[in-house]
Amino acid sequence: MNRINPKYIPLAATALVMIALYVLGCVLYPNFTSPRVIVNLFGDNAFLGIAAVGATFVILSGGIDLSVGAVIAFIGIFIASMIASGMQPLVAIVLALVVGTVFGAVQGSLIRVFDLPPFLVTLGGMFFMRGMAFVVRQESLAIKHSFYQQTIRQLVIPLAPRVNIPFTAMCLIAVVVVATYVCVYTRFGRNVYAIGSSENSALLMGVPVGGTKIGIYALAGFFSALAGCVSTFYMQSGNPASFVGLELDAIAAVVVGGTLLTGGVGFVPGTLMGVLILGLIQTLITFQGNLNTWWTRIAIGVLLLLFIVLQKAIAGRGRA
Amino acid sequence: MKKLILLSSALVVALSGCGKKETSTSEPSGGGGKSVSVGFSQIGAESAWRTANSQSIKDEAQKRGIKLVFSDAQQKQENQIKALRSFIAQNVDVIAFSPVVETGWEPVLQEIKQAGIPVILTDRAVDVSDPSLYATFIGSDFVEEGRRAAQWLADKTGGKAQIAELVGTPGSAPALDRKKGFEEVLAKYPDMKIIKSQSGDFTRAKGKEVMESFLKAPDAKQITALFAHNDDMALGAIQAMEEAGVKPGSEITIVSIDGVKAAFEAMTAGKLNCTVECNPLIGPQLFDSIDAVLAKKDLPRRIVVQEGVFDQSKAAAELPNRKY
Amino acid sequence: MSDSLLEVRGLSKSFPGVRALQGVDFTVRRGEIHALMGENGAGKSTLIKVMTGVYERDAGTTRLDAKEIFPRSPREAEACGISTVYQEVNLIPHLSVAENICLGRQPTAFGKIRWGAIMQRATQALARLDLDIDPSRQLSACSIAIQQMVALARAMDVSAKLLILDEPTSSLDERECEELFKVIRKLRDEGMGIVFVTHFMDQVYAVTNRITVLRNGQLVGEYLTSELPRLELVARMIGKDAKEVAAMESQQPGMRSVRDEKPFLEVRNFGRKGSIAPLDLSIRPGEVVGLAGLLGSGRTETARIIFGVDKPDCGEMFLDGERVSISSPRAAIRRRIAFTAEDRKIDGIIPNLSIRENIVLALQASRGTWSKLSRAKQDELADKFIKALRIKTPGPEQLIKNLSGGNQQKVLLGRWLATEPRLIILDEPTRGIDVGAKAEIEKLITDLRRDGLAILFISSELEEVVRTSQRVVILRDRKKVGELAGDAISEHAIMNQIAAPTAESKAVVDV
Amino acid sequence: MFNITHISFWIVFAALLFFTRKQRILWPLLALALLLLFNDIFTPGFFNLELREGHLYGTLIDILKHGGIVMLVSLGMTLVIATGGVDLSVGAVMAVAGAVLAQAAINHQSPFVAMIFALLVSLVLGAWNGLLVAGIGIQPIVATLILMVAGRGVAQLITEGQILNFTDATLVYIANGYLLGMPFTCTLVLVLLAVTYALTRGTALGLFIESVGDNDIASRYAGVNSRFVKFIAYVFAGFCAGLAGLVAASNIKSADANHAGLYAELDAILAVVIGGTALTGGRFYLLGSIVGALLIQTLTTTMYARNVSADIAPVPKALVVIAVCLLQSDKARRYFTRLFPRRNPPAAMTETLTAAAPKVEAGS
Repeated sequence: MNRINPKYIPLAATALVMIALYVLGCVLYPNFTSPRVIVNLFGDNAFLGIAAVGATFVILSGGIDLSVGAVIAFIGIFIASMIASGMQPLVAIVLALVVGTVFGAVQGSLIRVFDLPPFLVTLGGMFFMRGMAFVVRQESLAIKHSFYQQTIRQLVIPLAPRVNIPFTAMCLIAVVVVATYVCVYTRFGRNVYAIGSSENSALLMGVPVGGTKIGIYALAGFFSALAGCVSTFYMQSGNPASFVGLELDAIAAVVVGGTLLTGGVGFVPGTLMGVLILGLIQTLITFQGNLNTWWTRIAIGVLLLLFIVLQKAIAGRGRA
Repeated sequence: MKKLILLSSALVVALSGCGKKETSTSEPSGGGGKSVSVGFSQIGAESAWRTANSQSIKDEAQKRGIKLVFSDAQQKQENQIKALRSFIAQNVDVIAFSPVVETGWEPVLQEIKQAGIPVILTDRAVDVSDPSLYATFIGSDFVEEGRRAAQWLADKTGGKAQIAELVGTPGSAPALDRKKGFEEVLAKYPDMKIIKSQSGDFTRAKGKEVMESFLKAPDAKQITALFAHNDDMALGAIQAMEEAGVKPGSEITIVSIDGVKAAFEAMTAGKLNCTVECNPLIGPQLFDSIDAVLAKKDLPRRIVVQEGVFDQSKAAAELPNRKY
Repeated sequence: MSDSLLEVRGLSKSFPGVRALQGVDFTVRRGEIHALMGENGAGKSTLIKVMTGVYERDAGTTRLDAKEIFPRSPREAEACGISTVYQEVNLIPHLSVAENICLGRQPTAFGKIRWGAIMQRATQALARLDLDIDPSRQLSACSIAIQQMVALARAMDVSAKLLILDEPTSSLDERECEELFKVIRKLRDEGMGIVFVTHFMDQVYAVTNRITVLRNGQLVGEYLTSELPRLELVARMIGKDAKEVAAMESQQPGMRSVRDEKPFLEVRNFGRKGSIAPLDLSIRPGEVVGLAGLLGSGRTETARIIFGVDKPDCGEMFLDGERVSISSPRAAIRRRIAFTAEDRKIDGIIPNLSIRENIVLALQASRGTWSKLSRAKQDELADKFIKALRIKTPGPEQLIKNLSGGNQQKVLLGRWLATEPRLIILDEPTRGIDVGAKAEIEKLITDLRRDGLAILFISSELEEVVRTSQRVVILRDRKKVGELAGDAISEHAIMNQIAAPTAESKAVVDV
Repeated sequence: MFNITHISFWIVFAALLFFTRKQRILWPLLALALLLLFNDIFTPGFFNLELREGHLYGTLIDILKHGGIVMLVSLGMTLVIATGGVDLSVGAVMAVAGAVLAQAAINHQSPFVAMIFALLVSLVLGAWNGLLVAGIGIQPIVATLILMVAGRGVAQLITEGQILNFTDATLVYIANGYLLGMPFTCTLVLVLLAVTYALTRGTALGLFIESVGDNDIASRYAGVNSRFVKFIAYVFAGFCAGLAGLVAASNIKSADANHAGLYAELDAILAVVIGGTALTGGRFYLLGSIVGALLIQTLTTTMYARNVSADIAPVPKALVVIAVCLLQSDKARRYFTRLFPRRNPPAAMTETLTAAAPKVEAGS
């Protein structure tokens, strides 16, 4: 017990809660054991998961990104209207990813160059992107292109009879694997931890703080844009009014996943577990079938509280 | 570690408590044979109309002893899609839902089709290329509602009106269709014109705020009529008019859509002129169709909800009947 | 020895309103340890920060190995061969020791970090310094001294030509310092150039070969350590005649006698695990008790438990003979105890508030939220202390962050004097302030003592302790090791106690 | 266009700008003046004021009336931000307060009992935030995020998912009534402003809040009960949010748990920051926050008046956020002054420049 590094305790707690929720579902509802439930968890939460991975990097560096939901909505409607105006889907997706990355980089530059608080800059970013989404188009727009209606739909891995792993779930898993690799095995990833733990020290240790910071927000922008793309695969449409408040779910998932909001400690797989926990709560409430869905918010709130108090307790003990 | 165990056990207790509640509230009344289960995904609980709609469906399910899995999407399409997919996992017999927006349903509907579950749409339609994705659509004809509102207004004013319009949430089906139907009829009357139009988001607060700004424009005096896409916005606008010293219902003729109780109260008070009913009580019709679908009977593609047009003359008589 | 490694010529740097460096020349040769000396504000820090790329210079050239360099970030400086160890450990607490050593230059293969190689390199780097630390350990779990060694290991990990040590010893004890010196002597013998910044005079004479002195952003001169007597060095640093300094040093108050009163504060067997071993201490009204010892010997920790910042886990405390327990600074203030903390910036000033607000804060806090001091009363207090303490400021509404260190310290003293304390604990009140202000504060302490205050005085500078204290308590390794009173107080005696071997220190005689 | 009220308005405003030329509040006032001037020239009827039914009527009055909610919230938010924190839950607290009010009114409680009940509940919610931040020491963003997420759910539970309508004249008066020809909300804001001013400047609380926000540790060493100070700030923010919740509910004579106070937290934070209080804490400016709230509302009302679709309204808002951020950033201002050197930089600017100087040598 003493040998366990205290920074892994929140991660263990997250895993435990996740398993407990799943077992609870299986005990209460017979259909919960269906592999479809698990496939749905990954597929339905893919865009949230991808955005949360981006948020993990930002939070690891000690920042915060409130623009996530608005960027996803913007990218969705952007892709939809580009395709509607005759652009090749792949070109539109690449363009969207570039736009998202550039937007993130601009946010990062404002934060870095002018020393502005990330909270305010990304708040401005959120307003801006939400408005721009409506500038692109005021209404939702379906994507009608064979790439979407056939190619993407066929990109599945059969798991059980009539149960397929959808492309969105594959995207999520790929993103988690790549992001974990980036965190553990690249200098950029380690620099993110260093900056989040102590920006000043990182600077004096020769970490390229400026570039890394801009890179982190650019990466978060990229992941948000990717989440936007995945949302178009998921819904085959774009809607400027969608994903309001998604950033809060993403932050909640990151915190529940064991990442310290002050930065410096955290794990991408933990974030995935956090997303799955939020999804499980929602699924449980849907299966229950009669509970006001507002209980979802309350349950997430309670869970957040428990995890934050847990982190606090561990941090307090670590210091003593 | 102890804390963790405590924490997780607390969660288990909390949620199993919920679980127990479920078994007691939605127990299928023994109707003989295998009980039918229906998954219904509702948009949210954003207005009185919507809650009446939900209640009607819940009541009817209970009356017929059908197990209803009800899910509220909090206005979010992604939540609704999640709910639909979870219905598949739960193996319900029929899925019904009121879509938040028209687009974006194709993939999940395909999946439902593959799972062999029939789908019934309520309230709002969807935009899909394959019509076999749903069995039928029960709902009001929003275009028709718009037409009725325009027709009533034309009859009332003798075809002469300068109209301010409070539009619903941009991009939503009711907002688009009601506007379309309204303008269709207006085209026949050259002296009726929409001179102001802005979104009031279907909410009272926004309706009030937008109306206030209408009334402050230099050409405010020209407004003789108001068309609100729902009652809530009209009620907000009435407040704005009263504050501006404009008499709602006489100086400005007001027509709106929905027919909620508060609208009838406003009509009896002489502040609202007409509401075109948009009936939320679709429970009986919905479950009739579900029975028909399960019995493999053919259904019409479109089932229109019965609704009427009420003006001040009928309001007093109708008011006691209004439950929502 | 004329083999110059680093040549800085005509370096200038100004900040808005301040000319921090004016045409400074600085030369470091291969295989020497070069002390960079100067009072606070002399420009040492700026010079180092320009060399390490933290600041951009306005004018001047830097040559390393006869090649002109222009580092714009610590990273570029490192790439040129300049490594730095800073005063406060500037490492990443949440990462492992190994990663801290290799951060920013981890060995990679096709962009993938090779963790095995990191461990190996870290182990080697630690071995080179004869350190036995598990490189996979999280840094925050290590002691400060170990962290400082890790920082040195990190600096050594690159093939550095020039090593800059910016006050590396301030958080190390004597033994650890010796370890450090052993290492840097070894590095010197390997041909490295080392710049050593410290304010411990002994250390300068113990390890350095050469001294460069700066004053007010200008070069005073470069000297061979062996040819510059201590007194001369001090004189050059403060820009005064050597005789004057000698006179200053000999200024003895000659007032070791204390009124025979009952102690105001008395603690018995008072301690806290991990901070300070149980000790006895008493302070009488009108008495200055010096707390001497090296940094990290438990001086600040003692002050903190007396003031209620940390809770003691054993012992008793008496005020005026009455047993009390103080659980928070607020409780201490209510008992008329005051405490100026060691780190003015973190624990003392409220930077964006005015001098007036800073002065009334403690008094107001002791009165509570609801009985506000009237503005007239506040102005009166502010004026009184600005005059009495001779705070140099255009007016009481000036923000305290715009004052010099010495004046900030005076404002903080004013803050506490406004509460009319009976005991005041001064933790390094003269740290980081210029000589003139130092003398003023020393005089103030003496005046306060005459007014009947009990004073606990903590300082790293022994002369200061000797000059002002009636009694001196000596701490070492978080333990009280001795106490001197009256004429027994002398720098020599204190040093003896501090340096005494551990075995003897156990036989402590209580007074 | 050039009537008497009009000209006198601008004279008063110009005088205001002149007298505040050396204070922080100049910036938001100047921005407000520019926006109003723009409307004066390009938006017909924007400045029309008339007497209708015994009270003033016009777009300007609307701004005051609708800005009331953000103004109320921002007063509490100012104190929280000054302690170095932030309260994200105010929108949710508004929804809960409205829900409690409506539920109590529907259950035939007297209007005053209903109001007291709603305010008590919001005090409790504020205390909950205070407990998490000051008691347990959780980071404010996270601590208040909990209530932000869960609070609206609680409001929804109280209203049972319905929009609850009420008709009580007293309750309706809060947002719709007029006192001395001005909207009653103005009176409410003025009273709360006076109360806040008395609470912070009449006592030592203001000094303590600023010192805690500026340097928490040093304040504690000076004997300031920093936990208590923070706790009070969150409780007060809860109270202000509750009051705003009453206004929001009264405005539409109903409690709408979904929409009441949506994004109020963002608007309030924005108002506070525009008003000159730094997000990092320290000095606070109550009047600045009021002006900030007015600026935001003027922006929104301008959108309506100019018939700009409400959906793209966030874009200009975003630009204002970034512009305000840049104005507040010392670094950006330095860039700016380098671009446009001038002889007499405003007071705020010289202050930062001289402040930069001693910092330089601090490390040595």
